[in-house]
Amino acid sequence: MGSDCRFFRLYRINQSFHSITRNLVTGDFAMTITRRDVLLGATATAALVPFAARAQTSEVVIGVIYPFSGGSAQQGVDAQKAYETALEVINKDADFDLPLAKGEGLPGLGGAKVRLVFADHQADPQKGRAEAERLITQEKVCAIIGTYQSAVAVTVSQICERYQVPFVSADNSSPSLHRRGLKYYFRAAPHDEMYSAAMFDFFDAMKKKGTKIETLSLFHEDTIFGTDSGNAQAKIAGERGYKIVSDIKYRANSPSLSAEVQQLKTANADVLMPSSYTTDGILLVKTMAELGYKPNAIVAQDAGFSEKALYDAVGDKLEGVISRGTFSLDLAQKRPMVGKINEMFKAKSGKDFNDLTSRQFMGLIILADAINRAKSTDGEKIRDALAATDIPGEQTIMPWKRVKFDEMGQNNDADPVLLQYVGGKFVTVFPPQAAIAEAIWPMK
Amino acid sequence: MDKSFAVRRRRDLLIAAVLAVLAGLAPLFVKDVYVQNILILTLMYAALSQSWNILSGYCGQISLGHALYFGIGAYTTELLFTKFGVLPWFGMLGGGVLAAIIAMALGYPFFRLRGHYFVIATIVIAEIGLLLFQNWDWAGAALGITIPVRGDSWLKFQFMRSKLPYFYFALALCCLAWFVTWWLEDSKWGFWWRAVKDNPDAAESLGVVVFNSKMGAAAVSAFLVAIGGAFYAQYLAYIDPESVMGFQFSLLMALPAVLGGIGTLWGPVLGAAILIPMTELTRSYIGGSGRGVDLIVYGALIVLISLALPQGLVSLFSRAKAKNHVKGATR
Amino acid sequence: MTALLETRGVWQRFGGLVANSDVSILVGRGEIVGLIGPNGAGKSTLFNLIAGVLPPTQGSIWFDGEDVTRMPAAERCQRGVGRTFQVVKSFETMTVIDNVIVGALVRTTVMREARRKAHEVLEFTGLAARADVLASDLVPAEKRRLEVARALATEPKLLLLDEVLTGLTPTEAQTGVALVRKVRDAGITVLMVEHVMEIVMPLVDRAIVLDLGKVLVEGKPADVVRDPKVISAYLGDRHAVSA
Amino acid sequence: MTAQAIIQSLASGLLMGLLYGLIAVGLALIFGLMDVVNFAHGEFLMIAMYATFFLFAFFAIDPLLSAPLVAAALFVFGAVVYLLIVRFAMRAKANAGMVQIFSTFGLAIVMRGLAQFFFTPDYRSIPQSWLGGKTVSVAGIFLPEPQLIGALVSIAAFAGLYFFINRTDFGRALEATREDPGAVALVGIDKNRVFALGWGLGAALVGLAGAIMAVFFYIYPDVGASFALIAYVTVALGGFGSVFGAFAGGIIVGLVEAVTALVLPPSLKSVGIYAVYLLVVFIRPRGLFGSM
Repeated sequence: MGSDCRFFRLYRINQSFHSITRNLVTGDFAMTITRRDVLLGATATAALVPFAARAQTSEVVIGVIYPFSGGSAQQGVDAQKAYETALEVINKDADFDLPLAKGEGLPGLGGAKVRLVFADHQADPQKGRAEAERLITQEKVCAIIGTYQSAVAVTVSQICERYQVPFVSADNSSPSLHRRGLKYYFRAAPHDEMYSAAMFDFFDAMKKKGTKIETLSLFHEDTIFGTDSGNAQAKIAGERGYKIVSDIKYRANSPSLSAEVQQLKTANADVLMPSSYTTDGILLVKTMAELGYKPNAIVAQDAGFSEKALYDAVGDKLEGVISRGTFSLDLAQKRPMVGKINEMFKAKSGKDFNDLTSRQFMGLIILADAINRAKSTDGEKIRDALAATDIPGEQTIMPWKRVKFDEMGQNNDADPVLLQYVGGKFVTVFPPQAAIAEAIWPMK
Repeated sequence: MDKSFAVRRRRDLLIAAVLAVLAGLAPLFVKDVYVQNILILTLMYAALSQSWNILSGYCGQISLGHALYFGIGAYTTELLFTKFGVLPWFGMLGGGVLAAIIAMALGYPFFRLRGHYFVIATIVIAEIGLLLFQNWDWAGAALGITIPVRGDSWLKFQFMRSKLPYFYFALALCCLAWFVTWWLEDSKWGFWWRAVKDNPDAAESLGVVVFNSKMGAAAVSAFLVAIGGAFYAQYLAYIDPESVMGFQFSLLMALPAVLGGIGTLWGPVLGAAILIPMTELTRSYIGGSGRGVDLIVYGALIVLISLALPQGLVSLFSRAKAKNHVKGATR
Repeated sequence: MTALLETRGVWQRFGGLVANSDVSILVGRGEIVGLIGPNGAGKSTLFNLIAGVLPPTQGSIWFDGEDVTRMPAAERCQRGVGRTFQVVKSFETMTVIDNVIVGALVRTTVMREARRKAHEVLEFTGLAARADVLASDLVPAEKRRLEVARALATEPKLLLLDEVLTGLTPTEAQTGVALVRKVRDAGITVLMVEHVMEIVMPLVDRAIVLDLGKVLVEGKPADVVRDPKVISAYLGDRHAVSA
Repeated sequence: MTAQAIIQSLASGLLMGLLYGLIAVGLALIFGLMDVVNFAHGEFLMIAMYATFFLFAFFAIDPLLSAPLVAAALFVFGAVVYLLIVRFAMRAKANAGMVQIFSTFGLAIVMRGLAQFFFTPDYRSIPQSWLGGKTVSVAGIFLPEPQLIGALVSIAAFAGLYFFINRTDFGRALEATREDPGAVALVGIDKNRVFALGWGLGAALVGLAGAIMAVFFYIYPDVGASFALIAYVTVALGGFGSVFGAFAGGIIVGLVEAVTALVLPPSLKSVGIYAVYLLVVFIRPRGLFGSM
């Protein structure tokens, strides 16, 4: 055991050195200590003398937690590019009508620059939690943003709650997340029920125009995302009188989807509604083509269906597919900055903004704006500032009415849009105020 | 000869006691919660691996499906708590007993299988368990169970920020698993298990009821692992099928024992003390790059250690002693 | 002399192959009985039936006045049947003393008692000096002796020895023979299977010759060796010819 | 459920099953030769798929043409893995089983890491190829061409393997080494060479499977995980070491999967496969055609 003790000692020394230098540089002592902590000895960072956060901070550190290895590592890599794009907008002078774009850094904190610390959660809730704790106590982040996987968001937001550090759920869409009574949880983007409601609003509108939409096939994967999405869709379908002719829950990353597609084909619903990640999305579309199943219409719950990789692989078979989203490049016609920011992102990642990366970008802007208004890196002050957020939709890159959080931390004014994949790009077809074209129905 | 044996056993116990006390004092020096978290995980995996070692190391029935028992412990505790308000302490025991019963029920057909057929059967049964929980709506299916944490309470075994109670529980569990192993090692059961592992036919001819021995090992092993699962669920305050029943847990129970020395008293503790901090630190400090470097380092280490030290790291300690041993004996 | 072991009309078939047909033998208390026969005579099968590795297709086996036909091996060991294996089956990763302790644990669950007993048996079998060596480090002759020691630790009434003397050097064989005598002197009945007649004949009180799965001849070693049926059975078998 | 739907399911299951067999046979071959289970088998498949993808992306070689190239590359790779890792794993005196499980398992992790490092974790796939997306339709039953060709390749590979093992010198050397590695040394066969070639052959077969999979499957560093457990179950079901067992095992797994999805929620379809595995080994503890 000798070697391993030594290992730890070295590690600890390194750590304290780290924190000391950081504190000297930044003067950032955000931790507060409670009496109970002292009694229990769990003083977290008690070794450091607690100071009240100071107004003058030259650097604001924000933690970013994503999967950087394992099956969804690509989402982490893409997210990193999106956040770096947002960082550029914040830290450098840019002529956009976005919060914090003009001027350098955060004026509220004397022009302090934002610094991001990335951490890998490997899609494991325990690891996400450990990383959140590390970021808060060691890296002294004043807020955390993440996480792609909803299951990880659960534990990360719990930890943030305990440490009273705001958590911005940039791209998690599970509706259960904001309903847990957490004070430090914020989501600017819509959740799956809002998305699904938009889909059904669309169906209602189409029906009024005389399109026959009566039966639906749900096709969703078996992790938290697919389950939540499937539940939400089934519920709304019931309320609005649509008939679900097949409700297929499948195992994520199955080696074959033939049997599933066969059942979809047999059910032959008016609309196929998949909730799938990229991998399964590719396999689904290929299998559908192979088994000769051409649905009337596909209305997808984003995820895989907003990924470039999916359209690179099977785009030719997806002419006319509709996916929900919160972002549309069409907005660039009305708001030129959307196109410019997209170009910035494209320069880093080689991809256009999609539904995930745009939400990530926007999430960081909103968070930084709150920190700026809080004029502090104190968790509670940032939280209050976030709660007081009211950004008009025009000052975002999204087709949202505005950004304003309800008491559960959910922005209910983030209107989803429906996008149709036509001629190799996405066209907004719903809601009418954002639409630039009529939906092509049935597809192709 | 009797003496030297008794002396060795007493020495092991003494070392364990000293280590336990030192570990117990660790929080006085380790204030960093991130490091505390690593210590807790290390102790937990040491305990799990020690428990796994009973069935797979001592009794030789290599299981790569112990995640099933881990998950059963976690789910029993949290379902009882969230649905019926049963305190986690009882749920923990209940989960342990349930896991032991399931282990024996499965053992009935499984222990007829040998070698890779057995290994694959264990993997497959844990996968089945995972899929069933993934589709069991009452148990939260994929959404999992969030454990409401309403403040610090020993009764409910939940604590907002302090990690110390968890740390001491993990330490106690690790000590328990170690002590059970130590105690059983020099007992009828311990001898039976090792005999069954080395040669079941010969064991049978010496009055060892091979089947019962395996059942006993499976029950003890599953019970302890389920306690670990219950602990993990309380610690994480959130469980879902993948994160308590996934294959990675089966592996993380086996790896420390394999690296440290399978079928040995100290192997799992030693292996966990090296492996777990290593995985955590590589992920935290080189995993953020998104380039898989942490995986390369981690995998290469597994390959190297298993090739260079097939009997595990403990063989480094015992090698010198063994040499003297042989010399003394041949003379 | 009451019989300690008796087989009554035992048959064993493996598919179409008949390994034992209608074998009835008696082993009395305190005897050393040799079970001999050419290759494929069915010795090992009969041996395994007696040890309880598998139940006979037909017939019954009685031990110490009890029908043990369907009793599993472990339970027979508890009743007092000890055995060795033709191909040695030591517990390779355990030390010599630990190997023997496994056997001793049938009679006691107190470790100190089992350990004492094991040391006693090691003294008896002349392995005491090797107690703390790993079984895998023993030479073949020692491994054979370890098998006997292990079986003795179970305090058997009947010791089944499967070719313990085969393949040893003459000196080693002599030590082996002495050990078997010593075992009998300790009051343990011995049934030994041997392929090579010349080794066992001086040792056994009685010999049973199997051929083609049947009992061919039974009697005093001196008579058996001279029996023309035995000679013809062994004829063509190079060991017998050389003898 | 119409009769046609059932037939369609069975047909899809059969085609997929033949591919499972092809994926798994390399595992069976290596096990039969030297009692080693390669826990990096899924990752072998993964690099075969990447190789096919890059040959397509950079040199526009259709997967059908690159299949032999990929198989050859995998052959070399398999032999190298044997010489660099497995050879040493087999020398372990104690815990031999553990050592080979965990050394190949560690290799699997390294390979995933390397794939992520060099190829990025992005999802790839081959959008257009001779077979991709094409389908043969017989009486309303759709038989996708990639799987159809894959099934034919699988049958051909099994037939070839049978011929190879039984009719060629190397095949006989393989068989002899498998039966008694000590004895073949006496007649001048280098055991290590035979084992290396065996690993090469096993890897080449999975390479062939990978090239065909690449036509209709997505490719990313973790893709092997989707197939690894299926491959192990396939081999164990058929009986470890039995090449024919892998063939039969694959077909059974494919059909059971298809049938389970008809009667249970599809998310539970692997439960059917696992249950059949358990059932088979409870009745025949050595699998269907296992002979050890």
